[in-house]
Amino acid sequence: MPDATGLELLAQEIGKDEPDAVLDTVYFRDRATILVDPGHVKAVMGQLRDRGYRFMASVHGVDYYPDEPRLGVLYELLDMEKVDRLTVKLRVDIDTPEVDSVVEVFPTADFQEREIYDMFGVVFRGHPDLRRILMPEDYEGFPQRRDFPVGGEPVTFTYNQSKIPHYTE
Amino acid sequence: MSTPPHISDRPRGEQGIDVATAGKQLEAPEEQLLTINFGPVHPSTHGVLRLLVTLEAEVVRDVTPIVGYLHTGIEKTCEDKSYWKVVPVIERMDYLAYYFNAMAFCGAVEALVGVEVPKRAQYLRVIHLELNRIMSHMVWLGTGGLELGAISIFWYAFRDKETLLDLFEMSSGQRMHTRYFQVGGVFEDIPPGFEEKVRAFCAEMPGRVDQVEAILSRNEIMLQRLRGTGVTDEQTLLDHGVTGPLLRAAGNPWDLRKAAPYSSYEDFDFKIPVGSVGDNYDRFRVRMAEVRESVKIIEQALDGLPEGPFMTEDRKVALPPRHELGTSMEALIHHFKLVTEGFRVPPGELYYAIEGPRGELGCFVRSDGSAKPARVHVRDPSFVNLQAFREMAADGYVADLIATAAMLDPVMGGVDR
Amino acid sequence: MEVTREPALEFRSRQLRARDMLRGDLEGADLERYVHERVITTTLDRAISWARGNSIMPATFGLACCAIEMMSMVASRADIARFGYEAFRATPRQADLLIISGRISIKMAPIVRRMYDQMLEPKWSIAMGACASSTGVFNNYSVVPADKFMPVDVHVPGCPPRPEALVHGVLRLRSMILGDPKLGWRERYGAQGTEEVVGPVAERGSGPGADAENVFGPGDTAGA
Amino acid sequence: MLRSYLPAIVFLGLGTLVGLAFAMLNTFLGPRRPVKSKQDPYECGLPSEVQEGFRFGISFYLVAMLFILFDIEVIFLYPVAVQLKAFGAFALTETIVFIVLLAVAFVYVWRRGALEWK
Repeated sequence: MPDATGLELLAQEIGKDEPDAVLDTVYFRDRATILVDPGHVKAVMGQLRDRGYRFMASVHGVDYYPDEPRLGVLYELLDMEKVDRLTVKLRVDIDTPEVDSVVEVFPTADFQEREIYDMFGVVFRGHPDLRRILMPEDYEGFPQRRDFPVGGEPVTFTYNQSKIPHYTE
Repeated sequence: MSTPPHISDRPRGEQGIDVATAGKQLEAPEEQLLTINFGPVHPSTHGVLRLLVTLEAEVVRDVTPIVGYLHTGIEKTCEDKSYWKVVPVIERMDYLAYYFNAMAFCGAVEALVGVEVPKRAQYLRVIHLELNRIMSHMVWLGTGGLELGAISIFWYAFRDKETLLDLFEMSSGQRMHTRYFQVGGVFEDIPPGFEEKVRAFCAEMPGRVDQVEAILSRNEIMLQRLRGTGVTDEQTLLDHGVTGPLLRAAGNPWDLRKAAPYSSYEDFDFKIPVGSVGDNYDRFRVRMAEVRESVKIIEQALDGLPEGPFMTEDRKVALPPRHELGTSMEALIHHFKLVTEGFRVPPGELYYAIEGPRGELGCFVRSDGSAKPARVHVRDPSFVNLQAFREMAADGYVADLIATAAMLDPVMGGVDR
Repeated sequence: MEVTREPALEFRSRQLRARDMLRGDLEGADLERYVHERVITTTLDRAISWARGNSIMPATFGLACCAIEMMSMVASRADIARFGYEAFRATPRQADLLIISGRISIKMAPIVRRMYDQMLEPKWSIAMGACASSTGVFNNYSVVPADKFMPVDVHVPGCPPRPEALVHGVLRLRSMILGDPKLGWRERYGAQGTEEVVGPVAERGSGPGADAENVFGPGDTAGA
Repeated sequence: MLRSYLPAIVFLGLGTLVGLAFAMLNTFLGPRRPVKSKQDPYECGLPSEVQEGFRFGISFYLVAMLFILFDIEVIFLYPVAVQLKAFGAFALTETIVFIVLLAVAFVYVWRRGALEWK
């Protein structure tokens, strides 16, 4: 893991080439996270790839419901030579969920970005084939958002048995 | 396609891609190309994987994996459960590697809470993880053999799988989805006869692998079907994020158990089987060699099994033992607190990765301080490995497509979550 | 509460009489009655249903974890070949039993229904596991129980059910096809009326559950 | 003269009878539940997009022809193999000539590369 000072140095180096790309660095449970501005994500990814983080393990979306820029996208990078993990995080507002796709830099992000679009509604500009991947293609709504109901059937008990239509109607 | 009335009223537009023109941009004349569904209900797709295949007579020109037919919304369900209730749900994700799912989640939460797992629990976890890896490889061998025409291999492989499920049943009470791993350690200590049974299994397993290798490894049909098909070089695999036996078959010895040892894997010495060419035959041999290595790990773990608690002493996370409830008041309070609401995890988020039977299985957990996780995401190796399927299967024969799908070993529960 | 047994002809006594008949010791009235019972009274329907019941061909239709236990059912320990059902057919055109082994997502439901429609007549279906019978652990936006969109004959409980449980389910289906379904536990032990779902007050009649009154107010799910 | 053919005729009649019976039995005894999607082509559970008039590649027919050719050759060998003792050395030489002829054809086909899949 890049320790706290290594993380700061890395952030400054990226800051030199890409002015105001790095918004914040977090060092939590000896894991390094860089908060990046959504506009510069492709450039930062390219730089990190040249610095040795050539493998991207995972891309996943998070809905930080109460606090404001609600949708987050996290990229888990891995440097196989130095066995070094780094998380790049960006926060996007829910009304304009637009981010550049990093498929050119890391082709592994193809399916995973489609899943984030399917589950959270974050649109990835420049993605070769941005369609729903897990839900049916004509499904409305983004299920993983916090305000989307878990859904499912109400369980039939004695008291609510008359209100629920018979199970197999 | 009008569906009968009592199907849910949601309109069923199945075809996102315009299937008629899917393969058109290729250079072959139109009427030669046939785009057909190698669909969700197919004996050799290992579950509900759908491959949209564009064929030119027998040669596969283009293949697009379409997934989602087993999407169960597990990550959404996890957000509705308290931490110790998430384990049974998350175990049903990749249903051949249930101990690995539980280990990834428990590892992430233990790192979040900062609880320290006792040495004996770590060794017990390693034993069950490696037994589960062998079981997963046996199911792959059985179903892979069916696809390559070696029907009898199914019965060889499932005979060993049954002994393994007996061991799981002995230690945890259930054959599959055993909920044996807890945050902070293991649910129960192993019963007295367990060690002898595992040693007996470890004694006969290499012989069983020799039997299978004697039948398959020099079998002319198997050599013709597997050697030289589905060849992919290491850099393409790395670009597509492929890890696990597929990457090791291409020559890159990347294995998280050696690279970033977790749960005291550094105490055991075992080798990482690595292929050279990166074709289906290497993948087959790498997995068979991995079974032998796992047996070695289990034997070393059994020899070095330390005494001591099988569960962390931190009562904030682990249920107190039963006899303590009768005497001490604090145990009763902790017990009540844990059973009703479950333990609270300080806010934070982190990603914890382990080496599953199909590649890097990572679990991202975000907690907002309450007793329920705010977000649980599992990076499933099969989901990422499927992206490289087009590079493996394009411009090969249909028979090689089936052999490559068998050697890729995708488990649809993990892919669709 | 005494248990209602099968009709008087115990299995052992039938075996002995068959042996006597084969040895030729059975004559006169006994022989007449034996021949009458064994040979003449089988109607065409019972003969056909006997043939159908013993020659079921399941469809290879694995969805999720229950498919692994379905495969173990075909493997050597809990062997379905003892009953002749191990010929798993890949296409619905040659299969007449659909074992829905796993959780059905809303994207897969029309395909399961289409697969069931395209099967041979007469066809049966088994909902294997909690996810196919009810939504099981995943009561959420994406899982549909099998009863919602297709007729299901046997529900096998378990998550995943043991291979022996599935074999028991298949044998229960076989006895249903043969025309004498095994008694459910309510009929066998005379426990009608203990159903936890009682009808609305008007239709309840006088059974034991008739006076059940709602402990929780409507809509109050605190207890659930 | 007809008597010596009687067994063959009876065998033929019984064969067709039993064959027809098994073919038609299901239509009489099986229940009828016509459903719209029952007649559609089965394509792994999805509605099929393949147009009816799709023409297969030529290489399929080539392989089919070669298979029929050499399969019939084997069928001719069965009766000879069963009655070899009765026919004696004459049948043996006759079969060898027959096999050599077809072997020449096989080598020609092999050299022309018809067996490899283009």
